[in-house]
Amino acid sequence: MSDLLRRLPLALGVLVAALLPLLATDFWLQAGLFAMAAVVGAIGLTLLVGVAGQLSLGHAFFAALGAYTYAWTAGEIGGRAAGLGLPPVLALVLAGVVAALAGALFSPISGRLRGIYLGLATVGLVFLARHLMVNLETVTGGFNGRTVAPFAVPGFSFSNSDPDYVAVAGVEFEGLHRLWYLFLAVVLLAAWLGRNLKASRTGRALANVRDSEAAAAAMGVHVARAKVTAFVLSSAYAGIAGALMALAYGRIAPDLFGLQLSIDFLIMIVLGGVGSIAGAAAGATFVVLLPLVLVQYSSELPFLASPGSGGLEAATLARLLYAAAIIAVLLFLRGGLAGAASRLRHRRDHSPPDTGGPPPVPPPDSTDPAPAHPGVPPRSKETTS
Amino acid sequence: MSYFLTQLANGLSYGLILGLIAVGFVIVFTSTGVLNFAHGSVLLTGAYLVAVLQDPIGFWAAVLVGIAGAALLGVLINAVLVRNLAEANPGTAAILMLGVDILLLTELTRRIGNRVLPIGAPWGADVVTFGGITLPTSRAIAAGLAVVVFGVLWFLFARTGAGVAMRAAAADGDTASLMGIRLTRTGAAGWALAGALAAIAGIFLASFPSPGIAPTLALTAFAAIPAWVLGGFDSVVGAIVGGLIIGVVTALAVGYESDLHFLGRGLGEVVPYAVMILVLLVRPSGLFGRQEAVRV
Amino acid sequence: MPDPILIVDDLAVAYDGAVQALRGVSLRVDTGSVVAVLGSNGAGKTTLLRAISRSLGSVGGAVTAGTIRFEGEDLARRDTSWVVRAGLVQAPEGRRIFRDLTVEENLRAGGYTVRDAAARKEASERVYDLFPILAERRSQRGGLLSGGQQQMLAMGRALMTSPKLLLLDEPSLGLAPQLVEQIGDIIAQIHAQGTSVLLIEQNAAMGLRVADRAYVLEVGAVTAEGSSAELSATDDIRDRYLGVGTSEPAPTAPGEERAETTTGLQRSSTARAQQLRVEDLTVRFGGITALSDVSFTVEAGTIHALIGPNGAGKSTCINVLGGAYRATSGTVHYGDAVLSALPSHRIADLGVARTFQNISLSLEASVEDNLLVGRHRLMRTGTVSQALRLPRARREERAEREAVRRIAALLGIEDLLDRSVHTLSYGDRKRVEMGRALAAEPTLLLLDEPVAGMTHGESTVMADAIRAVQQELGLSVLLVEHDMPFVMGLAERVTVLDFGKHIAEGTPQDVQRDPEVLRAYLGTAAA
Amino acid sequence: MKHRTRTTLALAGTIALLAACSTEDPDAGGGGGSAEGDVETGSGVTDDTITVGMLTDLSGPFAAGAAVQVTQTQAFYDRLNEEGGVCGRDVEVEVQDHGYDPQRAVSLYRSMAPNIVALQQVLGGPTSAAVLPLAEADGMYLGGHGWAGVALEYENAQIPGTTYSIEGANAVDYLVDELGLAEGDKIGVVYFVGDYGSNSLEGAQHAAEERGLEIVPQEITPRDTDLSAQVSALQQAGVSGVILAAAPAQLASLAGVMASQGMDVPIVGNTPTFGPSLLETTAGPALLENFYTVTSIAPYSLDEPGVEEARELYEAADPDGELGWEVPLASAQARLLTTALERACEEGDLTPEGVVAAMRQTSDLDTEGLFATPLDYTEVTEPPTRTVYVSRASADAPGGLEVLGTVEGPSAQSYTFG
Repeated sequence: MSDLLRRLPLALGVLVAALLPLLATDFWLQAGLFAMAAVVGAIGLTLLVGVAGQLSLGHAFFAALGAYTYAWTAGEIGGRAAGLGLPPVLALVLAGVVAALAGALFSPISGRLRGIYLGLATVGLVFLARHLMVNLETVTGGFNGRTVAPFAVPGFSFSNSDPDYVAVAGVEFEGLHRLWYLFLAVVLLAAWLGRNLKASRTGRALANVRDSEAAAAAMGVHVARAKVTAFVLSSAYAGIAGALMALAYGRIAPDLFGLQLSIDFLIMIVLGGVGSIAGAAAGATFVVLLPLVLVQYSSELPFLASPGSGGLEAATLARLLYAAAIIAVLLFLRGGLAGAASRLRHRRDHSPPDTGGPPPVPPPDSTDPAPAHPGVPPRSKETTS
Repeated sequence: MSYFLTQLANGLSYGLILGLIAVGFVIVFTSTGVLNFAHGSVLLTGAYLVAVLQDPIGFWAAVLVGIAGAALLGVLINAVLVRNLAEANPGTAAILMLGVDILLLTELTRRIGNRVLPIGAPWGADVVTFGGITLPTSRAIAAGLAVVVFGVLWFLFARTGAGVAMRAAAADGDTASLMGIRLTRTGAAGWALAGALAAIAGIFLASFPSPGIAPTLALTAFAAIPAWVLGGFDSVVGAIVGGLIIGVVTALAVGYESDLHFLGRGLGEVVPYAVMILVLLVRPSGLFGRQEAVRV
Repeated sequence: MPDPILIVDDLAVAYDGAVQALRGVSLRVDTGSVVAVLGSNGAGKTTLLRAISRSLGSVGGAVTAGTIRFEGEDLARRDTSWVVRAGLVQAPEGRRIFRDLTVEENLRAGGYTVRDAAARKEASERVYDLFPILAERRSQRGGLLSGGQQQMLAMGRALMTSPKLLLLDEPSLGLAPQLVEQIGDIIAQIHAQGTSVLLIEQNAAMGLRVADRAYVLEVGAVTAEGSSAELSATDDIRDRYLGVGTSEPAPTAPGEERAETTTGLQRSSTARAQQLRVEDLTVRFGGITALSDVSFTVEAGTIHALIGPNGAGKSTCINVLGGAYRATSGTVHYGDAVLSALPSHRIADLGVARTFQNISLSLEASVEDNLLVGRHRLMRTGTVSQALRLPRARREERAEREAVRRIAALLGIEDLLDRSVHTLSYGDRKRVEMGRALAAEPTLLLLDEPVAGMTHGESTVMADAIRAVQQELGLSVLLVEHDMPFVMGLAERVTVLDFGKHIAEGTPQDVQRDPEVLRAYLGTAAA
Repeated sequence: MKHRTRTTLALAGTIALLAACSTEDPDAGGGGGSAEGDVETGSGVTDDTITVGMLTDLSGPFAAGAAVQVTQTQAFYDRLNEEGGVCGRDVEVEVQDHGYDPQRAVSLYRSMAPNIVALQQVLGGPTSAAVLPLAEADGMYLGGHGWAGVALEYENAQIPGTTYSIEGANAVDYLVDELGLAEGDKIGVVYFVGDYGSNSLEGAQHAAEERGLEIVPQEITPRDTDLSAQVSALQQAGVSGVILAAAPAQLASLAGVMASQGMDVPIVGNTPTFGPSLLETTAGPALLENFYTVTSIAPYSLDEPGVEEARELYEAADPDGELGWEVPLASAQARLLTTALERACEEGDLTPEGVVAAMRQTSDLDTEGLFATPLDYTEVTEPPTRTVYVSRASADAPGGLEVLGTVEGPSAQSYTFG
């Protein structure tokens, strides 16, 4: 019974996501595509940050790699920015594989640095990515970017053609609708795989590495390899997310994969509640949709100045509200959106979890005291093994 | 040869300014554990204050207000926001600072508009020439002042009680507080110092050869991140050396770009990060970073 | 009767709002006296000091009842800085000197609250008088000092405020005997200069020698108090520190209940316990020699204890065996393998599992997940098949969960499997950690203080479990423990370390009578 | 048991969905015709209003200039509506802010597309690059996306004047023909990474080949506001002129550093390089000395009826506003779109496709001086003109630029696209 209850929100969510295209306008469909692409990337990042305790600001690099891998391998042979003409399904898989390989190449650093230090080191990747995107013109199309071949399986295209008319329950299914279901399937798969991984031997080993490297090593976990595994997995997710972004845009250019994208991924998972897959999804949706919603509706507020008149405009207000929302979540919601949701559930369900335990006993005296100032990082930035 | 020296001088003076910014990152990080993504907008705030006040109250008074304003802004961010985080860890603190950065930058962008606000420095567009090298006066002054500032920092940290207390708190906050050192104060001092250094850097970054203040000035702080990281995250000396390395490497990459064409166009932007990654491959803790074994 | 400078009345402290660390602790320090608080790891000594110096908040603790008065002033609403300014200062456990700061700067940081430059100068001169070696090394970085010098620096740093009451947390920890003597003399000197001292010690010998009066703290409560002379004469203390003359020789008589405590565990591998040989092991950290030329052998399938006063090097030894620390010289053989040359995870693969002194569990994860980490080395499915939940992976997962359930049942934590560790009491956490080590199906089990902080009843259950597992699975156990009755009832052989040196070895009975051992624990007078 | 139930449910759902599917278009072949009048209408047109869109940057880096354009556009249509509007309808502008974020631009485009008949403007390189393919698929007129040559791939894209590459080629021609550079000389090109800068560089490189000069390229980013290193490199290379494809902050630095290093050579900039506030900076004197600009759109101060009208509108709408090329540009954009709307109305097809078709039928559009020559939009792969205005910095002219004349040099004529 409680099992069923726990699954209810998920089932409802999936149901809503599946039915939404029947009602939503193109705007919401398009925004939804971006949100779902972001969800995939955020799940990957939360596996790295939340489960393994490693930070990455290099996700834009892996997303770019995935996007261009898809565009290049699925692209038509010949033309200005040539392609390999592979089937799009294969290209989508390759997007993940190539990003994972690149993640593995970074292992000398990702296996040795921990936490926020790794995060800063990976900033470099974003700039490296940009340099490559701009200079490898035959593959990337340079500054102007390149078009992205629409996704298709034999006999069915996820664009407006082939078959050029599909309807479900009387609603015409255009490219956006078709992509929506493709994206939804990928998101569900990504979430399912992510959840399995989190609850598996690998996931437990990663969590142990995060909490105590020494203890993990003593249990037979190869600490450096575990970190590399987490980094590679999360790179693969980012690669797939990049390919989805490419499909959602239809055309990609270097500007789409800047540092801002990496930062946005990080905002998503922190707002959602680090380590939680549902939180990553919620955070991604929040970050992608909130600015759009604010821009759409803030202009309806009465006290605002019209654009160009120098007063506080709707657009500026929307941006300020977005920043304020981020700050408010961090100040008031412990554990982010997921943490708040689970507290809400607990409060409704039953009393605090630790009543009825055995008589408490004092903790050891010699435990390493927690950092005295909030947020003081661990003193060591490298791992020992 | 004089061409090389000119580029070198350019790089060194720019590197010293980067050092000022990078030291701010280090101090905030060691005193409160925050990766300060809002450092750029604090820098811009300081410089903006100077630009708008230099006309009514004069340049030097404006400089004082700008530095004090940036320092105060840092202290406020720490006291009002950072210390009230629901969950204090480096990740949430960093994201908090991103939120703060968006807030500040949106407002400053709105105020500045598409104008370029001159900073009104008395040295204007003068240049100094020595030994065949031409350097903008502002850069020469910046370099000299940076050296003086670093000297003052050294004196502060090595010779004054407050400075030693800050270092103690950075090294081991818990023990430092047992000595009666108030971590709230060392934290505030760290943010104030970082803000002041950022404002100084901002003033020079907005001086000739730059035309003045534009919102993109805030992005310059990001250029100091590789300097900070390759210096070793928690080392003030490392940040300064990192700044110099990044400054010189960037200037040389730009200056000799035509000879380095096989590496692709736009080297100036990627080279600092490439250098940073190379350094980390050899020394994951950075050049001056502390390598400490984890105790069980 | 002189005025009390510090009165602790009926103090209770809890961590994270749930875990109770101190209960009804009362003690007083008279002006001009030296008072010792004795107790083993996990007794709540450091918690007591943190409560007094108002620094519990930073580790998530809070005073839930009782008062602390310093010179009549209730400290309830004061912060650490105020307390220091009022003349109550602490030299923390493990010295905690600022390693990157010079000796002079360390002292300067200590004297931060002293505004008057002349007073500061005077204080530093007094410190240099007291510790001439510090004057010699004043411009050297703290991290480069030897252990004893670091302890002096920590004390000197605390003295910079010219405190009225000095709190010393385990000043003898990890120091050589001459140095302990010297530290004792210095405490006497400090006392003679008019400073009251509250000394927290695990080294009862040292504590009782220096103090006028002592309290014994056990599992968060004061269990004995009196003048030093009285306490060192009581059997109670001998009991507690050596397990000598206990009424019950072993918690459970071997043999009797064995049938009932069948573990139901089966080994999935056929690996057998092997002989562990430690040869000439030396470990140095910076200036400190933690172990010097230690040799001993643990025969296959036996329970071997490593005992010794705090700072003797026991945990260091366990850490070297487990691969967390590197030996400076010497070798460790486990069967044919050379442990001292392997990284931790390879050692674990050989069937060596361990527990940690400071519990190292994943707090957010469930008990079951923590136990399953122990099975890590036994599980074979790869990342991909786990992600896809292939039948193979699910089968394995089910089997492993079953195995973990059996281990949990053995340790009496079966009901807690779904709870996340941070909601557990300390004793349960200890059991979970033991369970995690057992889950790895080790052939050699390294236990670092498995019952520290447990009540007598709890440690009895733990001893039963260890013995049952050891018998059933034929594994070797090397354990480090302070609880002497526990050790004496369980171990077949005991190696005694003191100040990093091997001082005795033999059966529990032999060791208990060894005068060297008595001296190490209780001081010369007791031997 | 539970598992089986779930599977059954899922199967049932799938079957239900499949049953509801259809690949037959019920209104295949039908069009969205309008019953009243002779004018066919589609999205964004009702009986009394025509809605056009502006997708611009009101909160990002180009907010200030974008706001000027929004103000001017509003003023333009307000007056147009007073005078009777287009096709008997009032023109309304729907303004959305993408904040220079391509993702937002694409989503907002989706929200606007059903409500507008044409997009007068999508501001910004990355944002317009993201929106252009979508607008093309919808057959939606799209203007004001800057002057990058990539727009020539799209039938629906309207370029206000010529491309950055033609501007770059004309700049070289002007340097050679009027400013005394000769064969064998070197020209520095300092350009932003991105389509704007690289497009300008391509034009300059073509012209340099034609005229026998050598290009010394220096790539920069918007973050670079200190161009000392670049100037030293150019000086070392011995350039006799510099072409700049960047923003005002870079222009000020470039001119200032060049002056301080004693480099007395002309600087020619593309349209977005100049802003009047630069003359108040330390680089002011150097700019007055050496700065020229080649622009598709007429500078603010030009005395031609189209520009005068724009000025007059703007000064009424925002008396304290910043003066710059944004003002005539916004007027020109609105005017071009109005022309297309009017023609579409005449043709009886006021659908988005009809507006694009109307634009593509425009072959000889006189803009009363807003552009240097009449515009011809009939060739998709050709810019509507290859002539640009040349101006130089001036302390007296409003907007800081005084027009010297127009240029269409030989290499601008010989430049080929594709």
